[in-house]
Amino acid sequence: MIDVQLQKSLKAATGDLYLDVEFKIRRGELITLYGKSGAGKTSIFRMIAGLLDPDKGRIDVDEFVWLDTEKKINLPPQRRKIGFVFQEYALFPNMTVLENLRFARGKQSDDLFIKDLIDIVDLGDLQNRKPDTLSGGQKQRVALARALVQKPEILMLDEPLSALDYEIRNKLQVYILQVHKEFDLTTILISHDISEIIKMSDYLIELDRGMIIRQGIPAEVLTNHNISGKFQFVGEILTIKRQDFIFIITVLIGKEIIKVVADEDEGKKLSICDKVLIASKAFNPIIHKID
Amino acid sequence: MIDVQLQKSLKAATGDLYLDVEFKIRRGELITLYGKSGAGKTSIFRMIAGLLDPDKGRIDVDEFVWLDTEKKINLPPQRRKIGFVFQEYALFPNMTVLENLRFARGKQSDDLFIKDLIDIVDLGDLQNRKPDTLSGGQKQRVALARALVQKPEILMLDEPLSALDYEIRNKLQVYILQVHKEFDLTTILISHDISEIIKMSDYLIELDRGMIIRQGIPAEVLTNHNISGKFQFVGEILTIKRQDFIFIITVLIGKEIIKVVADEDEGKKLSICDKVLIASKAFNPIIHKID
Amino acid sequence: MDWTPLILTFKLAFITTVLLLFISVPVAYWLAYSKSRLKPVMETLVSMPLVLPPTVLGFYMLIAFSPSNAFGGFLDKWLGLRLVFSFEGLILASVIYSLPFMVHPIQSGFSNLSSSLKDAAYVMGKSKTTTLFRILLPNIKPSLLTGIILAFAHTIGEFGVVLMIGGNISGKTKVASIAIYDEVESLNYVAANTYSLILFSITFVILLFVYAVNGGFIKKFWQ
Amino acid sequence: MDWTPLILTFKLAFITTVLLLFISVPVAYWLAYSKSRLKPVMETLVSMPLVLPPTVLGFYMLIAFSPSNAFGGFLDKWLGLRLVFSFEGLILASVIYSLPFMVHPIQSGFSNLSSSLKDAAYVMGKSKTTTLFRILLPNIKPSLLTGIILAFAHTIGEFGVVLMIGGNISGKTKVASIAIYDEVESLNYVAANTYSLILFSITFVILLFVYAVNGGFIKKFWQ
Amino acid sequence: KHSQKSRLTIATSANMKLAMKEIVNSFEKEQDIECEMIVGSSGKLTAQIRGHAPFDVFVSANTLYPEELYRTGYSDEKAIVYAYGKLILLSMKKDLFPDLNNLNREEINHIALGNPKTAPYGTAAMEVLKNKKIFSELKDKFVYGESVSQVNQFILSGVAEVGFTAKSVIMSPGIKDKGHWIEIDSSLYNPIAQGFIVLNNRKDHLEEAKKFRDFLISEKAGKILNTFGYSVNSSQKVNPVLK
Ligand SMILES: Nc1ncnc2c1ncn2[C@@H]1O[C@H](COP(=O)(O)OP(=O)(O)OP(=O)(O)O)[C@@H](O)[C@H]1O
Ligand SMILES: Nc1ncnc2c1ncn2[C@@H]1O[C@H](COP(=O)(O)OP(=O)(O)OP(=O)(O)O)[C@@H](O)[C@H]1O
Ligand SMILES: [Mg+2]
Ligand SMILES: [Mg+2]
Repeated sequence: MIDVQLQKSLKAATGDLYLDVEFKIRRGELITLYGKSGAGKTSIFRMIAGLLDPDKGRIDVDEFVWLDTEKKINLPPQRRKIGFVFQEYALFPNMTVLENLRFARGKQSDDLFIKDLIDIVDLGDLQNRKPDTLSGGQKQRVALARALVQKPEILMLDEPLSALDYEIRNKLQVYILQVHKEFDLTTILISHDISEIIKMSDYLIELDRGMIIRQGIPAEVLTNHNISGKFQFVGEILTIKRQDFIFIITVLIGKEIIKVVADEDEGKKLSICDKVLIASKAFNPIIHKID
Repeated sequence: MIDVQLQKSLKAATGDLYLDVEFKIRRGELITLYGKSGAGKTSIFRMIAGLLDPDKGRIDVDEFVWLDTEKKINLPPQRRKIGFVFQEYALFPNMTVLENLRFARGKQSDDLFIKDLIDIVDLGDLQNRKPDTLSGGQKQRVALARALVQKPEILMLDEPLSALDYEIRNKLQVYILQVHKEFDLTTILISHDISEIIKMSDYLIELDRGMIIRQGIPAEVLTNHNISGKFQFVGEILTIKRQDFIFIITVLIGKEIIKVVADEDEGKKLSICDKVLIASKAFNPIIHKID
Repeated sequence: MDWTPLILTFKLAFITTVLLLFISVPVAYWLAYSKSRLKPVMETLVSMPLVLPPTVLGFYMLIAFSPSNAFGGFLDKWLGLRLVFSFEGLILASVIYSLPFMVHPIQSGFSNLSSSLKDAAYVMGKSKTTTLFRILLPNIKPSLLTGIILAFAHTIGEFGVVLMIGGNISGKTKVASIAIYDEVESLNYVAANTYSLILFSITFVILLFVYAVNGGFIKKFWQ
Repeated sequence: MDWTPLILTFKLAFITTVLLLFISVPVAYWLAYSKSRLKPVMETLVSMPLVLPPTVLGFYMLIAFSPSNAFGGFLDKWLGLRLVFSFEGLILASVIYSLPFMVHPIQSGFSNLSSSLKDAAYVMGKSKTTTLFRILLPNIKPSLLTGIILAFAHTIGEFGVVLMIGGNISGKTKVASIAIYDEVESLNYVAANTYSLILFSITFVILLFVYAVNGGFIKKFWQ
Repeated sequence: KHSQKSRLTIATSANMKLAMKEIVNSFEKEQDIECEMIVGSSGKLTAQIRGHAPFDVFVSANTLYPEELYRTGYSDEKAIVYAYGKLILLSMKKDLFPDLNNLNREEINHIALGNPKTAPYGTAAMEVLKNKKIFSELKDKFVYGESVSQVNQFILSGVAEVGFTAKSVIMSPGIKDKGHWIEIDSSLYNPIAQGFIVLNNRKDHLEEAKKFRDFLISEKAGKILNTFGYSVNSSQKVNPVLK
């Protein structure tokens, strides 16, 4: 059980942000912090890792006290067993990819594990390259591998996959989940990607301006309505074409695009980029596996 | 009309990447480069901007030759009228947000335009802050505003919105489109986000290992099948629960989650994270606008 | 107490430092960004004035600047510039001698700087000069400061070269370091101590002020 | 041709530079990362040895190190260390005098470095020392190099302090800079030129080699 | 303000500084000629004169430099000797009375003398040691100063227990009435002749320069030199005009 209570006024020239959060994480859980840019997600991460001192607060991890401002306890980052993927990667420019990983590992993990990791993040060809010569996505993958190589007790991932394309992103999501379970990690994720959050996390905390505004099971928090067998989707209007007395409307739902017909009255109310709910009255879906 | 032909062998310790592309962009178009991490997207951007010299190639912009390796013509970056959002932001640490924007503007744009831009990217409170004290998403918004303030002829955006949450991302997508049209810009975008690509771009170029593998209208290239009135979606299985002789399967489609019932034979073939196609036999959708 | 040597010293240190800034920035820029094969040679040459004992360096300069020699004669005849036993000569000598203290830190500052800043400014259509002054230099402030402090302090203490080129002419080339040397030489330890103490104190205050402003200490207490 | 002064010079420069590295890295580390109010004062103090003319500084050191004084007496009595007229004394004097040339560039290197690298290493459980040696220092190589070159070259050319503390004892404290000075003083210009030329050439080769290796030139031609 | 041209510029070797100040003062009073003194080591001043320094006369601490300058054409007249230095053995230690015969005592760790190559008093000290045949015995105790004044600093700071220096030193305010000294028998070393030369770098002061030369070898100047520890005639009777 990780118990976090943090308060910090973030210094700013104007418009101070007062961060005040309190939450619990069970061992082995994967929770996600979600919220607008500048809401305070990275700052919370830095405080949990011991890189930023809160004004007030405490962090208990199982029976250990990592931080207690009242008792003036404050473990240095070195003694909090944490793996961290930084939003800005923070790769060591003087070391190759392989050396970055080797440096990160404690005594416990062996070269074989590093080799495996390099294969999984698809960096086999690049292991002797310096970070400066990598593309954005390649850097991000190295940063992720470097955090995993430590087999930490708590894994903190600050947007670990934002620079990646759909395919590798999917692959790494699965892999993170796998590692998370296999090594019984407690994982905290920061992500903006809704499908990523729903797929990966057990619990979601939504922040706004330094406060927790919602929390719960991701699907419930994010979709706002119960999961049902009803076939209804929220989508976005891409184009509207008039044809005689009807409108042909293309709607983007996820990565699918469908055409819907609307009558004149309906059609006139709609415009491009509107969000719409599309539902079927009666539906009996068929399901096909795609290979 | 922008006519690009580039060849460059990217230096790497092992596994050299030979970049060889050729494409045309019409004035006023918004095209997207899409492809796996490390495919060469950023490198193409850098060559178009004049920050990286190709081994061979030419770039013609309307009647002007920007680059012609045979005739040894190579305009410096300063003389290619380009606005550029860097994947790593490249904000000037010595200047505040406002100063970053002021420095970027040429003689043409005025303070009013800068004020507008700051409001639109939601940075009003932060305009007197130095980039070091901004969150990842805030930095990205500054980088975007800084590229727009120049009102360049060609706007190049290297994952300009990857660090942003859904809401601000949507807002800025609309705004980029608006600026793109209003100032009659030619815009080249790098993005991994499929809905972003479909919503924003006129044309899509997909790269793999330095080669163009597909190109065309985004919706067609990405969805692989024609747009239809049929209600069918590709989704991902989140959970599978057995209930007597049937399986109740939750599927994630976009950010929606639905429950589908599958019989025993079907259900046994499926597992978590599988991609599935879900379709209705007969469908007559209703459309509601959401406010 | 004769104040002229002290005034002369700070005048010399100040002018030398300013001139060195103008010279070192382009030199350091070239050294940091050039890909020429000559680069290591140039880097080495910049350090070489340090290697010779100051008096000896001064001696060679004296020979070069002397109006009876080609170079010195040319200056004398065509520009009316006498570099030996004149304040101008002191400045030139100090500039040459302190060059490495300014060039090297600035160069390493440029090298440590991320190249994407330069790229970003170029893409905005900013010239190399604008980029240098508005982007590069402001972002290597610690290195610039190091260069300035080392060059300034070193010019104040510098003495062998100055004595040789300047000839110890009071009010013109007799700077504080030479005055102190003189007093020590003639066993006037009290006077030497006084001079040293004053020189030390003034420089201490100047440098302390610079560092305090740079560290934001002044700002903090002001508010 | 007497080679001992030259050998002595390079021995002195080498030992001084190595010692300075050990001293300057912690000092620069503290100066770069401390938030103490004393920081500007310490920064200023490090620069102060530069301000006094070398001979005068040497004279003050001579008095401090003299066995008839408290400090020198203590060293003599308890450690059996005689700092005047000994090679050890030369080393100590050179270390003090060249300290700012090493400390300042390294400090500005640390200041320019992104703090996220330090954070990343700490989170991995690496100690401050490991982080310093494996992450910080390798990433400020240009600054380290600047410090090493300036200190090395300066110790070679340094002469006023050395002359005062060392007492010009041949084979023991008579370094090349003093030998050259001697020859110039006794109007033996030919011998002075020879010494200068040799000193200059050897140093030139050493520095050129360092810069070439650093610039990757050697590597490029080797392959 | 006086322009540089209106003054007679006298380049003076550092060890002559105090004596020359007195002499120049009384010369100025007598002749109503304004003078300026430039002080430095003789070697440096010589190098500077060769670099066309604006000096009119050169008061050296030895004869080598003036001769050299005459030979190379920086003067129209030969150098002259205006005084002879006297060598002393000086100590600043309270209970150490310097003596040539027991320099090998244990409490004497260092003996300071001028560098025989560059400092005339160093040459003289070397001759004394060789004549007394104690040089090789004391070899390890010697430390060399660049000039007489550095030797003084070694002695004064106490790092060298004794040292050979010029008699003129004990007239200076820093040392006067301190320490113990003995004068060395002048038969043990060649006279330390101090040379003087009129320079021709700038012709506009030739008249005044010659007046100064005459004053320097006058009886009045001689008296001043005597009080500062110099003698004006050598025991060995050397012709005052050099070859
Ligand atoms: N400075 C460099 N030196 C050498 N190779 C480089 C350099 N920058 C990038 N590369 C290599 O060139 C290839 C293409 O990189 P590029 O940055 O263009 O990829 P990208 O398509 O933008 O990828 P991403 O989506 O991850 O940003 C990669 O294999 C990368 O390792
Ligand atoms: N070093 C700093 N000094 C002062 N203020 C800071 C600093 N770092 C961040 N802030 C401010 O604190 C607030 C929260 O920043 P934080 O980085 O935690 O946001 P975030 O939720 O991670 O945002 P994003 O999704 O954009 O990365 C922001 O308003 C930011 O400007
Ligand atoms: Mg963040
Ligand atoms: Mg990229």
